[in-house]
Amino acid sequence: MSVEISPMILSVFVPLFGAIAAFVLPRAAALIGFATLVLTSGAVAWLARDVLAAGAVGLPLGGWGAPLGIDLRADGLSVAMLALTSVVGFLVSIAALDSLKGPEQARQRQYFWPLWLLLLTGMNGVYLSTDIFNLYVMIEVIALAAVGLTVLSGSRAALQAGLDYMYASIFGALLFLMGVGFVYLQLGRLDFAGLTGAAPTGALIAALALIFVGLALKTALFPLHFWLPAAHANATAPASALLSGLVVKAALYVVLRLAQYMPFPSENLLTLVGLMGAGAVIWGGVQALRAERLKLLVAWSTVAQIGLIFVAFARAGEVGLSESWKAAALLILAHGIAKAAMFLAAGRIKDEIGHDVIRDLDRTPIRPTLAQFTFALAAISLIGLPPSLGFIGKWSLMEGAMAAGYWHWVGVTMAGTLLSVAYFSRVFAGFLRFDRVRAPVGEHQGWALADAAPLTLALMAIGLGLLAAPVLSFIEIGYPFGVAP
Amino acid sequence: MSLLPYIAALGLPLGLAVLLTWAQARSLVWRVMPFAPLSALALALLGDMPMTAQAEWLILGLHLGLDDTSRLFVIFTGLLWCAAGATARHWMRDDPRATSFGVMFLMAQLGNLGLLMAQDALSFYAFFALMSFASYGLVLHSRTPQALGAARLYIGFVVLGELALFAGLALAGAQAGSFLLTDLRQTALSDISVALLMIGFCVKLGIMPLHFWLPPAHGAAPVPASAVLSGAMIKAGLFGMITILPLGSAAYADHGTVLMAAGMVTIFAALLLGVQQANPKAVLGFSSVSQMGILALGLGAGLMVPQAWAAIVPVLIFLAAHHALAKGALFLGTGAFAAQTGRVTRLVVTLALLFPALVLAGLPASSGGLGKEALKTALGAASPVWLPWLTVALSLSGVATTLLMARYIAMIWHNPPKAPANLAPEAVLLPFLLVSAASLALPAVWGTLAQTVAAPIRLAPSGALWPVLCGVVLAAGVAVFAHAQRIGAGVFLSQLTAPFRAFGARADAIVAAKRRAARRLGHSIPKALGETADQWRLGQTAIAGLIVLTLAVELRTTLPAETAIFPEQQQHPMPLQDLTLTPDF
Amino acid sequence: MMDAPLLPLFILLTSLLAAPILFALPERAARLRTAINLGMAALKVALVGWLSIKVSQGVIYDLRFEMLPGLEFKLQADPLAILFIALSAVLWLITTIYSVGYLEHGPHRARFFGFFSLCVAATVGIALSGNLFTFLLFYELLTLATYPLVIHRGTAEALRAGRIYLIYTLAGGLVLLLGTLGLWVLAGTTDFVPGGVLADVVAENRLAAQLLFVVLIGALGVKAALVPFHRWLPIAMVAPAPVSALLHAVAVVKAGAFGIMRVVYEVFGIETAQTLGMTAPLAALAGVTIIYGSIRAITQDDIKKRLAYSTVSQVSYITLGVALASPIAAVGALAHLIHQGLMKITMFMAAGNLAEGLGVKRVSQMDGVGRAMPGTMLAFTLAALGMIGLPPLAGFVSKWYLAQGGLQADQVWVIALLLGSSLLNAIYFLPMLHRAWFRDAAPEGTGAPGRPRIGWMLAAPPVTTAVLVLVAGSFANAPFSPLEWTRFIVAIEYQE
Amino acid sequence: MTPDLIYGLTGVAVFGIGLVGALSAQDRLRRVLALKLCSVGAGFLLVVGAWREPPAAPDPVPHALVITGIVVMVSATAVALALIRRLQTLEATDER
Repeated sequence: MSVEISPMILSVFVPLFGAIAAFVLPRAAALIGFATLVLTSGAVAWLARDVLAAGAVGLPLGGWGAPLGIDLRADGLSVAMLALTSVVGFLVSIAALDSLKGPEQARQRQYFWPLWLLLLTGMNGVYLSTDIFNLYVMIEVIALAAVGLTVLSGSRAALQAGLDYMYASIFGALLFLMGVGFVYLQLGRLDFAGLTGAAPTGALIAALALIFVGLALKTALFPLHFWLPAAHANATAPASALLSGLVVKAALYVVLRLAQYMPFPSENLLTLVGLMGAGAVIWGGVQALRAERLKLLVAWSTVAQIGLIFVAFARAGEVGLSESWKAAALLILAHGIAKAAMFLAAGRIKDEIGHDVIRDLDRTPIRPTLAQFTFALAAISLIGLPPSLGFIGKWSLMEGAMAAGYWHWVGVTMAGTLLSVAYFSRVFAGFLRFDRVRAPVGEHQGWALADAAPLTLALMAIGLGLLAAPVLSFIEIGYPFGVAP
Repeated sequence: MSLLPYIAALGLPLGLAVLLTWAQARSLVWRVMPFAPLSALALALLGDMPMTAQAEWLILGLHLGLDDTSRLFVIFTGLLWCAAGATARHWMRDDPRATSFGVMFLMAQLGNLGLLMAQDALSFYAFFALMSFASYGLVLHSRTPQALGAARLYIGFVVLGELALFAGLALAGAQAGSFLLTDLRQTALSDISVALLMIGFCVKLGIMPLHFWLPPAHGAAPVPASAVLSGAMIKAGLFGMITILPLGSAAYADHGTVLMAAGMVTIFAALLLGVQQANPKAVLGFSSVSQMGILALGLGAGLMVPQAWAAIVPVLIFLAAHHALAKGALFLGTGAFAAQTGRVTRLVVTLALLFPALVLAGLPASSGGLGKEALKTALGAASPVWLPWLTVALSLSGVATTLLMARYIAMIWHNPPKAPANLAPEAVLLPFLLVSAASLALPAVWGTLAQTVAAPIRLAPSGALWPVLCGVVLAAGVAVFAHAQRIGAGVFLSQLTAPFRAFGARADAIVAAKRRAARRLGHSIPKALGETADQWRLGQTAIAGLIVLTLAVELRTTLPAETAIFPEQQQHPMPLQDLTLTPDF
Repeated sequence: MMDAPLLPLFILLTSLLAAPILFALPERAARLRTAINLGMAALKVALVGWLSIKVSQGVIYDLRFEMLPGLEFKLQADPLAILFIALSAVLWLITTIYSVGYLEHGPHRARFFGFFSLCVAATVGIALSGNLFTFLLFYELLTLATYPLVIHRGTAEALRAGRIYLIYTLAGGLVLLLGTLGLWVLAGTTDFVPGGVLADVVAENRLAAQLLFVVLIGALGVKAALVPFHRWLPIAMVAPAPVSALLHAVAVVKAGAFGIMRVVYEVFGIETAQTLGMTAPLAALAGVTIIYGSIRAITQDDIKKRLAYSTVSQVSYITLGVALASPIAAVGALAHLIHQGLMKITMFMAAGNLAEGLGVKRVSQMDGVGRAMPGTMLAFTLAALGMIGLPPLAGFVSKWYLAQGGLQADQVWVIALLLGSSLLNAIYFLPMLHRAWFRDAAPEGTGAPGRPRIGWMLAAPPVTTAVLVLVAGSFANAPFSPLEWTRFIVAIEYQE
Repeated sequence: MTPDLIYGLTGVAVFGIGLVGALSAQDRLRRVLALKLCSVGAGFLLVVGAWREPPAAPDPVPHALVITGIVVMVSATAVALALIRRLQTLEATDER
């Protein structure tokens, strides 16, 4: 049997082999890492071309086929997620080169690449999976790699945070596994196709609820977010960028995907999800307002943003997900790019100034202008100011909510936006205040090539808003939610 | 018609004002300051009336023009500005703020001349505002606390007036559908717009109760400025009413009544307030207020009875010219007086001041007297109800003005205004004399000057002397009384009798001296008579004459006495009824 | 003549592209920065001139680009847009000269001019927006670009002000987003069309349309500083003088007023707005703002604060003129958009010169400054008298038209309002003029002794704009004057 | 009471015990062990679900799931234990 070289296979296995190679040859880890990334990105581009040409494409792995075999499938949404992962990953890697270059970071350098490539494997796997068990496995791969990245710095706070993350992750995995088992016991199938059209019996709903809670734990939906701020705040900058920009999105993607095939949840359930999202928006915002450190603030902002994405789910209402998933998908993309940029920028600021205490940002004469500018650009997208991608996402969210008459979700969105303005403006004030500095301010200090990656990401977050129409039409390829737009 | 003459007329003061800010040109500008209104004057004197010109692209469409009414205003206003400019040139020679004064002076002049030429509401308003605001600098010029206070009061009233004017014009424009003044005049404007316009103009005129700003402002401003403030600019209010309100075409009984009542009150209340002033220029200011009350009577009558307006308006114009020249002369004379250092020259100036003062008071055959009489005649056509009152008021205003003038003359000695140091006394005298002469000559030249509107003046009786006399007597009485109060009754009485005692003593001396001579005469005359009688045989002649006379009488008594040679004549005593009225003060 | 359909885009790009270049320039490359600044500003003026000629010839510019299905990024150059662009282009040039002089030795010039450029780009974008969605994009960009300018000094006070500014304007932007969405959901389009797009909706869903009106006007009212939302404006005064000048004359406040115009005329349509019964409350609100701003201005001792409250009051004239729903008042409102810009920028630049040259920042320190800085104070005086509404200055023309418009709409109270406002204007401006011209400087002067030395770059701009104030008023009826152009626009908006 | 129900309830009970332990335990190691207990409960449940009446063979798929779960749990536990150990070393150095 000849193994057909498919871009889907490549995009999962190339990173896997890269990870192994990078682990075995730590000296060449960076080189291997970049080669892997380039290859993977090429594969994703190839896949994107196929998808553009032919719509959704599928591939039965090893020739078994559903319901028992492992199928891979790619449509517009999954390719968009793959592309997000590739692009953000590539740029974060470039930033990591600079961030991890010091002699005291040799150990971090050694482990970063294998872990990151493993993470890439898991994520690409998630985006191409077509059955929930496969999803489970990939999610676990992601979880292990993510915990590794979290504790990369080796500091006590990072270890503690990583341990908490680990507990949450294990627990979430268990719930997911239970849910998967129950689904199987109910339906006898694990592939997405088998889930479609299943009668919503009580047991099945319970199973799905278990899966949802597990995913919520992994994606840190309020009130299950407890592990996230510490984990994201204490990791090194590139790791934080990956964790916050990409890892959380994998679980979100699974929720989105499952929502496509699951029986339609009742209105009350959706409202509950929305309330949790609203709670995240408010609580995350309030905590960000109180945060004392820059990275912690950014991490809390992630909690709030994830809540917003769940609000986007919740506003589906009677119209169903056939419309609202777009808002969610756009928000996921926007947040992925912008948050990665923001964490990298925050890391740059911390590197230049030597600390990231918000209150003391203005006490130093060192002003890493470009990094601050990048931070501000990313904040624009996260707040949802035009013309950023975040704005477009928020626009679709509010438009749908208004059309459906869900004014409370509109209110939540607006409150979240105001909160984000409030907490980000704390940071800007720190950037732009000068009267607490005795020494002359070095305006352009801190220009570095390292700023290029975050700046590119931030500019993408803004600029993609202008290209929202093509992006939208791309993720609609293959009609992931079955309804022609 | 081309806009050029107007550009020349209005551009001259504007150009000078701009030049004045340039340090090198300053002395030159001051030298030509008196001639700034010349081009406007020339336009008014030589142009063919009516003349209009328009520039649609300026502001909201600028219309300028002159007609028989406005050219008269331009003439006397321009003349006054000339004289004031001539005074200012010397008055401001060493003043540290001369430039600021000069700019404000010229800007006010520009506004004043411009508003007389304006033919549309907007440019009228623009020039009016320019004049009013520029005068602020004139009032404030000395920066003394009094000037500051006066200026604050002034600007407050100006703003009030401008606002009322703006509102009135806006409403009027909306009602007429046009901003041309000719259209406004022919539109029956609503009550509210007429009221607003009236308020706006009455502020400028100083009609009570809108007069508060006027006397302090006129008192505080430097002499040349107060001359134009009181002589020229105040007339803008009158001109505005004449040229904007639909007088003669629509009746506004209520407005007219109010205005006439206000005018009446103004005439006499200003007297009461004016005679208490110590500053001679403030006295003059109150006199202006009082005089404007007279104009208000005419305007009020015009508002009430449109038919009478045609007769009233020429008189009002004449009165305006009269007051402008006389009051201008008085203000300039105040300056001339202050500039004199010697007592004698001061006396001379005072004498010269008496002329415009009496003209203002309404000496018969002077412009004052003629004007008042003409106004009486014109008002006769207006309201029979009001007429007697108006007549009385007008007559008594003569008394009032005389009293104010007396007060003014007294105060000018008592409390002379300050003139700048190093002022050439004769330099400021000339403009004063010029305006005084113009004031005196006004009745004579009015006929040729005003042509079409001169008729009422030509036909007017010369007026009565008694109000002036009465005023003089009263003033004298008051002066004496005040004098007595000041120095105490006993001293006053002794002062009073001092002339008589002196006369007696003098007479005694004369008698004593002459007695001896008389005695000598008593001796020599009989002796000489005796000698002459002897010489001429007078004794015999006298006896012969007596005999003849006796015979004649004898004969007469024997003749019958039927016819009386001298019939008895009947005698009627002349009553002095008019003198029973005395002003109530 | 050459035809360039992308002309509006070029105009936008002149300042949008200048921004990153200016950001990237090192701090010491002052000459190059100035050259770019002035070159771009002059280029923009030229392009705007060209555009306005083309538009007056009837050429229609319409650039579209789909951002979301059915939702377009749309630039269009209609006469109303030209009015606003012309104002911003000319004043940008002048203010740029002024800022170069003002910040000659100050820190953070690269940042300043970058954001300055961005701010103008946003303003131009607002003017050129062909629909509410595009308007929203630039509206938010404007907020973001002005924030760093407001806090440019980097002091605690500046940051406090910036925070308040940001919260107000971003909240306003958020509400505008809500309103835009509402419009999109209700009408299915956000395009600006003379006569409005909501006529059909109003018939079916009156309440929704009314709510939409309130939301949109409320949102725009934040930037236009309508009364409950005006608090940020006086506080934002901590910004450097050229920023205040630009903020008050062209950019932020005007963007709000311009937006109100667009919304009332081209989203609702004046007839529809009247049918909804929303114009009268809006006019009343504008009236309250006019009086309130003036009253607050009286008690301010800080010159710039006084000017700021004056802006609160004056900008509402525009809203008032729009809300009166009379063509004549509309002419007044549009003309005031230009005239107020000219006058206020003059005053702010003059105030900046006083602070720079003499250290005078308070009204109570203004004694005798007219003698020390005659040119600057002459400009200030002209502008102040114009604000009071004296002819032949620009402010008079707009007030006059507003008054006539009030009468045309049978709203006689407008006259009283204008009078009251003029009176209050006089009350707070005349004392400043009095001090400047008619008082002698205090013996232990607040400023440096002798004549202050300010370069021509500071001295010339206010004088230039003051001359423009005079010219705009004096030649109001001439062709190509702002007034003539507004008449042209009003004919379109009222579809006459 | 069929056997599968008994086994099933037992599985649920074990899972519940583990859950309570994981949530309430303060000690890091205890928490890991509690989570392990959870996983055992979950596996138990699935295996029970795969049970069929004897002539029929049990369903193999849940078994495969359980085996995968065990593998995942083992690796996760390993990572968690490594972290705990490292933390304890760090704390020990800090305290000293």
